[in-house]
Amino acid sequence: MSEVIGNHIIHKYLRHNKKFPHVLCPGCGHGIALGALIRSVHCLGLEKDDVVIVAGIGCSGRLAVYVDFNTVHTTHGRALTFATGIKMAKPHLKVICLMGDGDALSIGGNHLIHAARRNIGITALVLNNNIYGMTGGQCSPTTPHGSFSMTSPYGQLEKGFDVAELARAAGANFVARGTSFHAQQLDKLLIQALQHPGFSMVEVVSPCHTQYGRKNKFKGAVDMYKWLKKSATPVERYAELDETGQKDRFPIGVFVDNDAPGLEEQYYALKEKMRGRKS
Amino acid sequence: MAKEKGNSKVTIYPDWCKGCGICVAFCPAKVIELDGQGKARVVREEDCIHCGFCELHCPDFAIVVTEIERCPK
Amino acid sequence: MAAGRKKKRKELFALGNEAVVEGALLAGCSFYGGYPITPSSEIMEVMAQRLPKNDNGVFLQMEDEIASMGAVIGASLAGCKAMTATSGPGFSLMQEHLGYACMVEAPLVLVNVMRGGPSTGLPTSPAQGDVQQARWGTHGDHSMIVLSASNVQECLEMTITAFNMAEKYRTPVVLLLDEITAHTREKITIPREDEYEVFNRVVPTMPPEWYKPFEETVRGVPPMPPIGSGYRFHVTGLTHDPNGFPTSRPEEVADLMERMFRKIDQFLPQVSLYEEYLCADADVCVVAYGSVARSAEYAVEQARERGVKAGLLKLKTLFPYPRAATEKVMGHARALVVPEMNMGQISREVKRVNNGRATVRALNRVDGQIITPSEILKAIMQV
Amino acid sequence: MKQGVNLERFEIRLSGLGGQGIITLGRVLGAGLALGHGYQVTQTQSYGPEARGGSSRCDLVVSSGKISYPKAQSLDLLVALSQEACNAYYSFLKPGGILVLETDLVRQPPTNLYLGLPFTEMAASKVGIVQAMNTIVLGAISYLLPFVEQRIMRSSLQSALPAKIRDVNTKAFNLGHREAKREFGEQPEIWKGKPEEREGSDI
Repeated sequence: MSEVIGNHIIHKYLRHNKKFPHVLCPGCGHGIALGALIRSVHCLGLEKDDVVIVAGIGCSGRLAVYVDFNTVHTTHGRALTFATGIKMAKPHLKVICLMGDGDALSIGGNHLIHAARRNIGITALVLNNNIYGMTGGQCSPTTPHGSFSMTSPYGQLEKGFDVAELARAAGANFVARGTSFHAQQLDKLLIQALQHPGFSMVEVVSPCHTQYGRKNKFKGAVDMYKWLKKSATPVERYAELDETGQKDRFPIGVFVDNDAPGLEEQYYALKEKMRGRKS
Repeated sequence: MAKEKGNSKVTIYPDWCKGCGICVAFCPAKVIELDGQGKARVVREEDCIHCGFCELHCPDFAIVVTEIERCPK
Repeated sequence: MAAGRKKKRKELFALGNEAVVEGALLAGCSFYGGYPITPSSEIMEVMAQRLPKNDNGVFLQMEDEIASMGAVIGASLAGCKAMTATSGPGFSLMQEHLGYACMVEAPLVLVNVMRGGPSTGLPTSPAQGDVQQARWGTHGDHSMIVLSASNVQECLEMTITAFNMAEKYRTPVVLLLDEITAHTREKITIPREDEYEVFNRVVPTMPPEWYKPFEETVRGVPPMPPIGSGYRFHVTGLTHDPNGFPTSRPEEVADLMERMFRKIDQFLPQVSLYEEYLCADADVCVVAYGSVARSAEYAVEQARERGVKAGLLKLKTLFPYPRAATEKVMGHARALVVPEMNMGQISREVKRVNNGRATVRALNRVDGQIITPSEILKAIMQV
Repeated sequence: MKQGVNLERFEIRLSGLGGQGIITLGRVLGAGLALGHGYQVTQTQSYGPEARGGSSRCDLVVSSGKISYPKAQSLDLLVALSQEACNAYYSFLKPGGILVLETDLVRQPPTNLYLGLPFTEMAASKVGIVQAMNTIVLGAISYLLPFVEQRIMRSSLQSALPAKIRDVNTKAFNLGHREAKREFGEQPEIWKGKPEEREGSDI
């Protein structure tokens, strides 16, 4: 790509009858992630009619309404279940799930691991801001140990999930992690994810200053992006670091890259086979 | 990606800008500043190297960077 | 064979649960998503055999009942006639998504084979304890169509009806069976193609840019395109305006709520299904549904033999409650007997309609046993 | 399909141990009566843990007309293939109803008025597989019930089975029918005066 595909392209995918700017807070990483998603759909030359965005509840869930695809804003935690029904019924559609960390890992944790196990052809974006933003800053299953939130006012005692590791363990075909600070890399990760058969998951570490940063010694949204710049480390380099080097960093990049056929592919192949037997 | 200085035009839509300051903080050429109302404003457009960071990282899709169209000599 | 002679009807010796599948497939069901639970599992098992063989059939076992309803709604939005089946505990888990389906007006059929409760209760025993839950189980105010079946042939017929109503009114339809109806084997007749009606979803025919997904229509039911057919719009469980976008403007909220009630309520005569048996001159009328209606029919015959003018009003639609039918029998019956395998979930509807005119005698049993004809006969003789 | 005998309401209970094939027996008998003979039939059965271990039960109600109440409550025929089942269900037999026993497994019949055959032993020694026991019972019942035509029930059985086991089950069916004819006496004698007299018993 010689030219940056930027916001003039994105504007073509936004719903012009919706009120902008969107409802999210200043500096929220979710807008950047949505931008990356739109750019990757554009790069792949997908038709708007063939793209379905299925969103859960929370800040991430609010994104769906702004984009001019087929959009379904579902219930809390269950986006993957609706997406599964849509994908099985219409396998030619590109089905993309937009979920937050509380959405995908707490109330929807069961659906995430089963979608991965089933290897259904859905691309899941987990926008991880380590907090319940929409409901006012309660701790989430990815809130790091020791962090503060409305419901862990004395410091979180529980450990947070490693989202990528969880998806890997559950059998996802493609697992990657990016951040809102590394937007260009995010484009590439999403393009790979969208091209993969079966279940692909991209975790996007996306800062929430309003609900998380303020309570955890970040001076402003910019401060959080600086933290991302400092601590997000390419997975290859991260692996070479010793324990102390890894301590305040987290790996980004591609963790799993398999090509097993998706469930819908196998199911329709089975149907074909049975039809052959019938005639 | 980066290009010669002086060839880029940076447009900011103030209506959409929420003043988060990401573009200001990370612009390598210090092209953008926050104005008195807390919104991003282009102050040194001639220094822009067209890296695209501000455009890609504006959470509100409020910045567009384009090449300056010049009449052929 | 003489020309014009009709093809012989196919007969089966089938379970109620199996008859549900036959009905669903006749109605055009092309998606089943579910989770096993006694006593509904045979529906799922037979679907697993049949749907993959159908041209467009999809069968999916989901990770739980919540996911099942999610997948069913997703498939419905994608254009399928979709269904699931469950029993008590699973039905409770499906309630949130049942409300979502009401809100986004996704047609689907949910079969709940009622078993003893509350909680895990009596998994292999019959009950009728989910009647009011079917009506009011999901949160928020909403209209709901709830049907029932009392024998195996009716399982087939009411499943077709459930699909037709779901598609016609763009709404989820709950079909309540009880363990006895679901697990009784009987001879059923598969109707010939010209003997049953299938209603298919109304799709928009205007250019996509003119389409408003939740716009007012004469019937109150907006046309519904499958996802991916060129009509891009937003679907949300949030209260939405005619374009599908979230709104909290009181007039838009009121319009939506009013339309969603009216689209069903204005067709009450078509939606209210019931059968009258010896009702015309009845002094004592039994109001019953599900397998209990069979006991009641037997009891009514016995009562007639003993000189009591008894009749049976068998409800096939439970909600919207068939008010007109109940009022009609109350015109001459001095007493109503309402036997149910619960503590009185339909008898309260009967009492509400009755408003003190006739004697209403609730006959309740919640020990996991069917109400026997002799119990009902006794109540008829007593009132 | 013509119905040979007009039936008011005839109730059958098949009972025994889990694993004896009681439910299959009931389904085949029910299908034969409903689809082959054209009667109305309702068939219900025990479910759940009860059906998996221990006792097993399958009820049929047969009638020429519509059946309202689907459950059996006053039995015209009780088939008990275990002592436990016999003890549990004998009291449901209506006066004049017939009791059929597995004579090796029901050592203490509650009455002297019963018909019996060592079905399990017959399956093992004469058919060669114990699992065919339920089909022998079906053959015997087909002889016993005055409204069942042997030919129709046999073809109904055959259509319900996969080709692989069709022959052996046909053999078992014929064996049951033959032995019942020899041991149980002439059919009309068994039911003499009975079905008609038994009406009006309290439900």
